[in-house]
Amino acid sequence: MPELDAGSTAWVLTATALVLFMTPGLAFFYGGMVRGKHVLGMLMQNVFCMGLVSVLWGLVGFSLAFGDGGKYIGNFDFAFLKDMQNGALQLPGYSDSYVLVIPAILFCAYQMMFAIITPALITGATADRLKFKSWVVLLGVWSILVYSPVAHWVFSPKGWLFQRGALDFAGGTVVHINAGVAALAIVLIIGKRRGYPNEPMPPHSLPWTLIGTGILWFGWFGFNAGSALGANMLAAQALINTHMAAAAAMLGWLVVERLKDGHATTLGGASGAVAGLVAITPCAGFVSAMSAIVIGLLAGAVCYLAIGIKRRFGFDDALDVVAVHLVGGITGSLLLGFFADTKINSLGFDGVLNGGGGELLGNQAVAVGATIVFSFVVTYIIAKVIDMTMGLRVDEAAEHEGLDLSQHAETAYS
Amino acid sequence: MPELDAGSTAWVLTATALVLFMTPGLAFFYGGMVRGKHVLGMLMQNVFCMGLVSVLWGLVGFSLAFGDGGKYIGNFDFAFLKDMQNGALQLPGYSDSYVLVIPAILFCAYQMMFAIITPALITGATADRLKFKSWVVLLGVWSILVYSPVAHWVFSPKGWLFQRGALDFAGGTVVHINAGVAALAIVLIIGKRRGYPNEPMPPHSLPWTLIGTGILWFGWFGFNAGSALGANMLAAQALINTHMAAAAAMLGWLVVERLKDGHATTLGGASGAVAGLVAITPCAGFVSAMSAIVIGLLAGAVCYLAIGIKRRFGFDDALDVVAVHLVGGITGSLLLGFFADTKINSLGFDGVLNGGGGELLGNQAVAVGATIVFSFVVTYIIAKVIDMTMGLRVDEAAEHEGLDLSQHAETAYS
Amino acid sequence: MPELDAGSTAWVLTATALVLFMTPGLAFFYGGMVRGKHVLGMLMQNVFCMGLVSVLWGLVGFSLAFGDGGKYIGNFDFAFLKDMQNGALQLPGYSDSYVLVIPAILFCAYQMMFAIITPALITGATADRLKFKSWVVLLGVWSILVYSPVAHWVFSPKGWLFQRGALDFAGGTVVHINAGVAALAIVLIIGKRRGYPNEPMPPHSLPWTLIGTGILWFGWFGFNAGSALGANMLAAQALINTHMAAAAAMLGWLVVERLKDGHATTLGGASGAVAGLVAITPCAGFVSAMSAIVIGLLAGAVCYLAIGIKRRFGFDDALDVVAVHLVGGITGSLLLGFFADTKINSLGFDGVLNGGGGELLGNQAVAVGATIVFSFVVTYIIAKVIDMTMGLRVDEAAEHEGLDLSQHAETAYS
Amino acid sequence: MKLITAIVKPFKLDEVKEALKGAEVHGMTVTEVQGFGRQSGHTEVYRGAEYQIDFVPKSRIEVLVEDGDVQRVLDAIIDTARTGKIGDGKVWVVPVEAAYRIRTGEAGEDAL
Amino acid sequence: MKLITAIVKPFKLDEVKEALKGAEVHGMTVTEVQGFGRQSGHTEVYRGAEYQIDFVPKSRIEVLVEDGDVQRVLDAIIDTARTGKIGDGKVWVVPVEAAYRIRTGEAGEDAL
Amino acid sequence: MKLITAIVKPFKLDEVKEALKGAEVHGMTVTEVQGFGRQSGHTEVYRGAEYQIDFVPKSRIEVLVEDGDVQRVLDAIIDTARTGKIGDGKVWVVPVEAAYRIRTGEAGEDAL
Ligand SMILES: Nc1ncnc2c1ncn2[C@@H]1O[C@H](COP(=O)(O)OP(=O)(O)O)[C@@H](O)[C@H]1O
Ligand SMILES: Nc1ncnc2c1ncn2[C@@H]1O[C@H](COP(=O)(O)OP(=O)(O)O)[C@@H](O)[C@H]1O
Ligand SMILES: Nc1ncnc2c1ncn2[C@@H]1O[C@H](COP(=O)(O)OP(=O)(O)O)[C@@H](O)[C@H]1O
Repeated sequence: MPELDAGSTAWVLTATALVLFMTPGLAFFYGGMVRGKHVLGMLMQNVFCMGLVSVLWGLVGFSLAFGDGGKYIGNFDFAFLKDMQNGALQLPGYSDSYVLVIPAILFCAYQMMFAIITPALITGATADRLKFKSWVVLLGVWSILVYSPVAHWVFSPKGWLFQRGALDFAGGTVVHINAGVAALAIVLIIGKRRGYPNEPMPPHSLPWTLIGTGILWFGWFGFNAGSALGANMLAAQALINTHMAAAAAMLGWLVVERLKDGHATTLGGASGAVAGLVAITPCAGFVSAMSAIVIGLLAGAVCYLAIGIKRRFGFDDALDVVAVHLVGGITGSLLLGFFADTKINSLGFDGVLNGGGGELLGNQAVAVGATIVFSFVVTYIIAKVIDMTMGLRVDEAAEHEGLDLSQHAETAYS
Repeated sequence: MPELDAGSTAWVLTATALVLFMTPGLAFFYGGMVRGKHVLGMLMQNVFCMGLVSVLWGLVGFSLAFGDGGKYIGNFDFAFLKDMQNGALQLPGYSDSYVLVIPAILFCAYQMMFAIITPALITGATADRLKFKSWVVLLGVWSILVYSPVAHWVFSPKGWLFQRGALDFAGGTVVHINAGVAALAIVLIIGKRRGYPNEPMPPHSLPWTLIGTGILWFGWFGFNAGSALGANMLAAQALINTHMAAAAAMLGWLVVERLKDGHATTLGGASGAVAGLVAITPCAGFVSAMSAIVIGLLAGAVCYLAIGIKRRFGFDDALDVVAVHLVGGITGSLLLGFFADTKINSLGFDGVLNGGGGELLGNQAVAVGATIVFSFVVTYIIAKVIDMTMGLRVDEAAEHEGLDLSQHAETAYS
Repeated sequence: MPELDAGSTAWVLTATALVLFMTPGLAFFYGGMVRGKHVLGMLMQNVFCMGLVSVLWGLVGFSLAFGDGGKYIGNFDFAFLKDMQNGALQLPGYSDSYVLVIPAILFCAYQMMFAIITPALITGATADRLKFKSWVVLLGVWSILVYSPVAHWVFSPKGWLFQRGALDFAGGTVVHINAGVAALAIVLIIGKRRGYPNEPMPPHSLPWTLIGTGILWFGWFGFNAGSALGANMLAAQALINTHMAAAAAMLGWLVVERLKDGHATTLGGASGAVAGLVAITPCAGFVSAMSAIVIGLLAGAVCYLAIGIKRRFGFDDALDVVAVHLVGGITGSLLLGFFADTKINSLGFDGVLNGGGGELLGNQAVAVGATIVFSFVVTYIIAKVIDMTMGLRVDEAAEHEGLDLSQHAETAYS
Repeated sequence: MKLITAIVKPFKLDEVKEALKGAEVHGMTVTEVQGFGRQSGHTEVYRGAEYQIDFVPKSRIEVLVEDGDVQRVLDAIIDTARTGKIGDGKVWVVPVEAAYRIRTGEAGEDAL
Repeated sequence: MKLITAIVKPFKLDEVKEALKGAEVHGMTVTEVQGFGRQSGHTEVYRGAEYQIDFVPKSRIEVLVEDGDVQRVLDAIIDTARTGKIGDGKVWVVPVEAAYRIRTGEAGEDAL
Repeated sequence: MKLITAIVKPFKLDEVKEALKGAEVHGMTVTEVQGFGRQSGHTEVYRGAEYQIDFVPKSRIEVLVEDGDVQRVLDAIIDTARTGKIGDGKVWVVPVEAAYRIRTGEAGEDAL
């Protein structure tokens, strides 16, 4: 039985706090972009994830994601966090080269933060029109029926995608593709914001968006480097890769934006950084720092261009969750098939550019495809049922008045 | 002589930074709730604690709290941080199962952050009318005459409440009950804000309050999990308990609020989370994660209802420090008497629900009572003397004009 | 060959994240002080450093700073981070008592954060008039021609100032004096803001400045305590020193301000804290906590008074980068010549007050002087060339309209 | 010359602006105001306390027009600003004795 | 019909609103404005530099009234807005040639 | 008595204020407004989408003056607010039937 490592425990404790902090960060990244009458609604939809998802995770979510229930879903062994108080507990599949040197309950807490922020990402797409009551229901159901299974497939050593050899260091599929696809499914049902696209809907406070970006970047070090689950060379590599990709993506986005629109905007700089962070998420612990720069540059440019998709197909993904998280997640997950390098991480595989041939790329494609199909279908059904029963969307008066007043009887500023 | 443990040192260094960050977080949690002409006054009252209390802590505060001066107060052995530069120093009482595996000066720095935020909590009650000059004096005196003794009683292994077997993992009595009672004593002297309760005094910027909440929740991991003073299973347990209680309390508050007022508000979500963090503070390292959820749910509901107290008794606790910190602190400290579990922490005791009988509950009640009485009486005297000499409260014109202009010759926004 | 230490790695991973977070913190510290039409321009100039400087650091900056190229500049051995993926890599000069117990690539990432924030500090001086395109060029060139060499001189054990025995724990010369002098050189070229000094230019949102201050203080623990490159007594000492100096400087500034202007302002409290953090930066790991308090008090008072310099000499250092960073950095670097104590850090030297005579003080003076001369001359040339070619400054219409609209086609609030 | 002042619902501002352009009005000045009237405000909740906000956000539009254009402009405003729901607002006309364009000093109709 | 415009101290706004309700005024429009007058502004300090702010925040109230109500409304405003301290503000009356309720198109007194 | 209303460029406000002081005007009331006119607004970019902002920030100045002072005040405003560039704004004059100082109840010229 392995000793707990204090240094690794210290780092994962820190990383857990960092990832928790990302959800308020995301709330402000989004909140600054909406109009002033909807900002509290947006903040609340995000912060509320910290409440509801956490409790559900403790009751069943974690157990369904990491319990020993076969390839497709966990089980109820750890429901109500049973046995988790035991410091010597070994989680199913975490043995040999995957053995945990941190307390199992810390791993559970760390993973909980991923479960919280994933659905929060969706709220950017449904901005300004999602009924709070319906979000509460959607959130709870989605967290159990969509998040836990996908997390099991990819993160748990018992999961089919993990065993198939698909790589996802910190959640390119589980978090970003998953949330991005779900966002798409929901906006197809909820429809466009009134006035979109004719009426301009400028961000009410870009400084909020910028501080949110700073918090996200900061927290992402916990998200990616923490996924090494130890304080070691791999964590250091993941950290610098995360940073380099964010930096390069900021440049990539700004350059393309400047060429196409004539200006490098602050929102563009912020959006590019986030796009890079998304794309590097699956790759962080498997590629070199120089590969991270290339991945970032590409992600910044690709995600900027992907914003055109919603116009082309005429859906209203208000804050571009599809362009940044779905497209960014796919970009990273597939590029990993090219850049993965076993010299960086011997538990990984070599990508096309490192002599590994197309096998990894194929597995990545399977993981991407499986996540897209599953998440889209299940999310669509859940959202449809809620829409038909309680209604996903606020009524016209409420939308004019704003979510802050209509949903929460508050005004943000006075 | 024990070796320093690098992992534990790493975690407590981090935790110290996290707790420091809570004070600006609190400043904004409060600052968003006041009107725009008072926001700088509020921020300053909080941030100033980081200045004055820190220096006093180095000069005498720490020594009075952790020096070997008997059961009721420390002594001057560590005044001016004498000997603290010695890496091998052992603090009085920190031996055997309590031996420190981190540098004594780091423990001193960590505890300093608690000494800073505790009086800062008071400022929420006296919002919009406290004279800055008087706050400076009150703060300095209170920190030495009230905070250090209570910290000695409860935190120091030499203190009478510690030795009596009262449990307080991270400051339910020392921090929250202490500050909450002090706030009550001071508002009884300073009186109501002009216009209260007739004139509505809506928060001028709830987004500030929300970002403050995010920072507080993030920092609280350092506050509670850091109190394990090591990177180990206990820290992990404290971290997940802290999070689960905050999450459950958010739900608890929102549900009751929704039922009573018809709306689940963002301020309610934020307030509930803070109430849960307060209540779990004494319990974090002594209870199971499921107990933490129950404690949180109860705290959220109880603190929401406790807001009615000020209306019932007609005092003006502007931002509900009594309802959240005093009531929340009492709730957590007493519930610990039921939920404490030696399987979680062998240095603790079993509560009523774990076969420990009523003994712990009794000791908890004694700790709560002693803190309330001592803090109320001494604070009342200090505040009264200041009020009679220099005046606690700004004059009418200054109150109309706002603290920002009248106290600091500044305006927050222009 | 030394083992990597997990605890130290955990702490430096954390410290790296903390220092990264300082740049957004700085952006808001500055952003709150400018007028509303320039705030995005300010935020962007800062956040953009996280993009451009990072990539350049990976390509050549790090190698020029820490490569084995002799006393004055590194070389290209680590260009494109060559060899840095090797966990066992030893960096030139980091042997014996300086041996690294953390991965070299983590050291590289940690140092990158210093390279990012240093030029960002400059933007406070050029507020409201710097052309973004020109900043992009200036930033890139400056980072390579000015930052890397000075970092080599002082931080690398191969550098001439390091070898001469000048002490700089975390960047008093490399970061603060360097940026402060560069700011001065640039403002001499770019000239005054239109309307300065006749027209009042009040901060548009001091709360932004306050939250920036909170983030800076928090992050500075990573900046200074992280520079111990380990989780040990030295880090703990550096942490408490950092905090004590900030606290004392806040008091120092406020007292002098109160006496001279009649009010203790929130901006004064924030500015004082930052001044103390600047001054303690070179000293953090070499002095006692009580010395840190004295250094802080002096720095707070001195920097406040130094604000008069710009009026006396009639240049427009918009946000007082000279007074806070140049003067504060000099103050700290020279005071270290008095307060340095080998009982705190045996790798340092004793200052005048600890029986070391004037030798250290002399070396500190040399380091200060060399940094000032080199940074001023090279920065002046770079800025002049840019000004003559593309122009450093926006035209009159753009300045009236604001940087947000003219440079980025955005408005901060709507 | 006359000054027409209209109080309208904010989300109607853009439509009214377009309508005025249509009515060959070359300029207007708009102020964000708080209106009180038959249309009731709203209730906010703050930690268990409910309070009533009587004022409703409105847009105040000022248009200087030649005497001959008054009716056309009034109609344009009234037609586009109307939703038929309470709170649509008011329009009133005040006599103007003189008007100038600052840039040129032109007076009267030429000032518009 | 007349338009009464009053500049008052912001903290008096609520009282004035209640007084107008009392005087059977069914509506008003309020604007946040900056006033300059005998009442001096204030001084702010910014890093050792003092600067003078001449303007004082005021509330600007507009009320359309029938001719017969002018005096009553003026009295109501003046009585409640007065503190006797410098800076209490001004009230003035301007003639209105026409007024309409947008919702219904009603004109004149019916528009109020 | 007359009410002079001027719409000027915000950065000209301080100059105009000083000029009015010079013209022995003892008070004025200023409102931040959005102007629409010949001066075109600006274009903003938001994630690849361009949108046009028609309105331009302006300052609206109101000055109550005795009949005899009207011309002097108009000149002072027009001269100082003029930059010669499009968008300098308008000034207009409206008749005032009565004016009072709230503090004292003084009417007419004494109210100023
Ligand atoms: N007597 C008045 N004087 C000035 N403004 C008024 C007056 N009455 C109403 N208003 C303005 O018109 C707006 C709409 O009036 P209201 O009575 O709510 O609805 P309606 O115009 O449909 O009768 C009010 O919010 C206020 O701004
Ligand atoms: N001539 C004027 N024209 C327009 N508004 C004025 C004029 N004089 C004063 N005011 C407004 O009235 C407010 C109060 O005037 P002030 O001279 O300060 O006090 P008082 O009304 O007691 O004489 C000013 O802040 C300004 O808003
Ligand atoms: N007919 C009008 N009624 C009211 N305000 C107007 C009118 N025309 C212009 N304005 C105001 O004057 C400002 C300047 O007018 P504009 O046509 O842009 O330039 P200029 O005054 O140089 O002709 C506008 O922004 C608007 O605020």
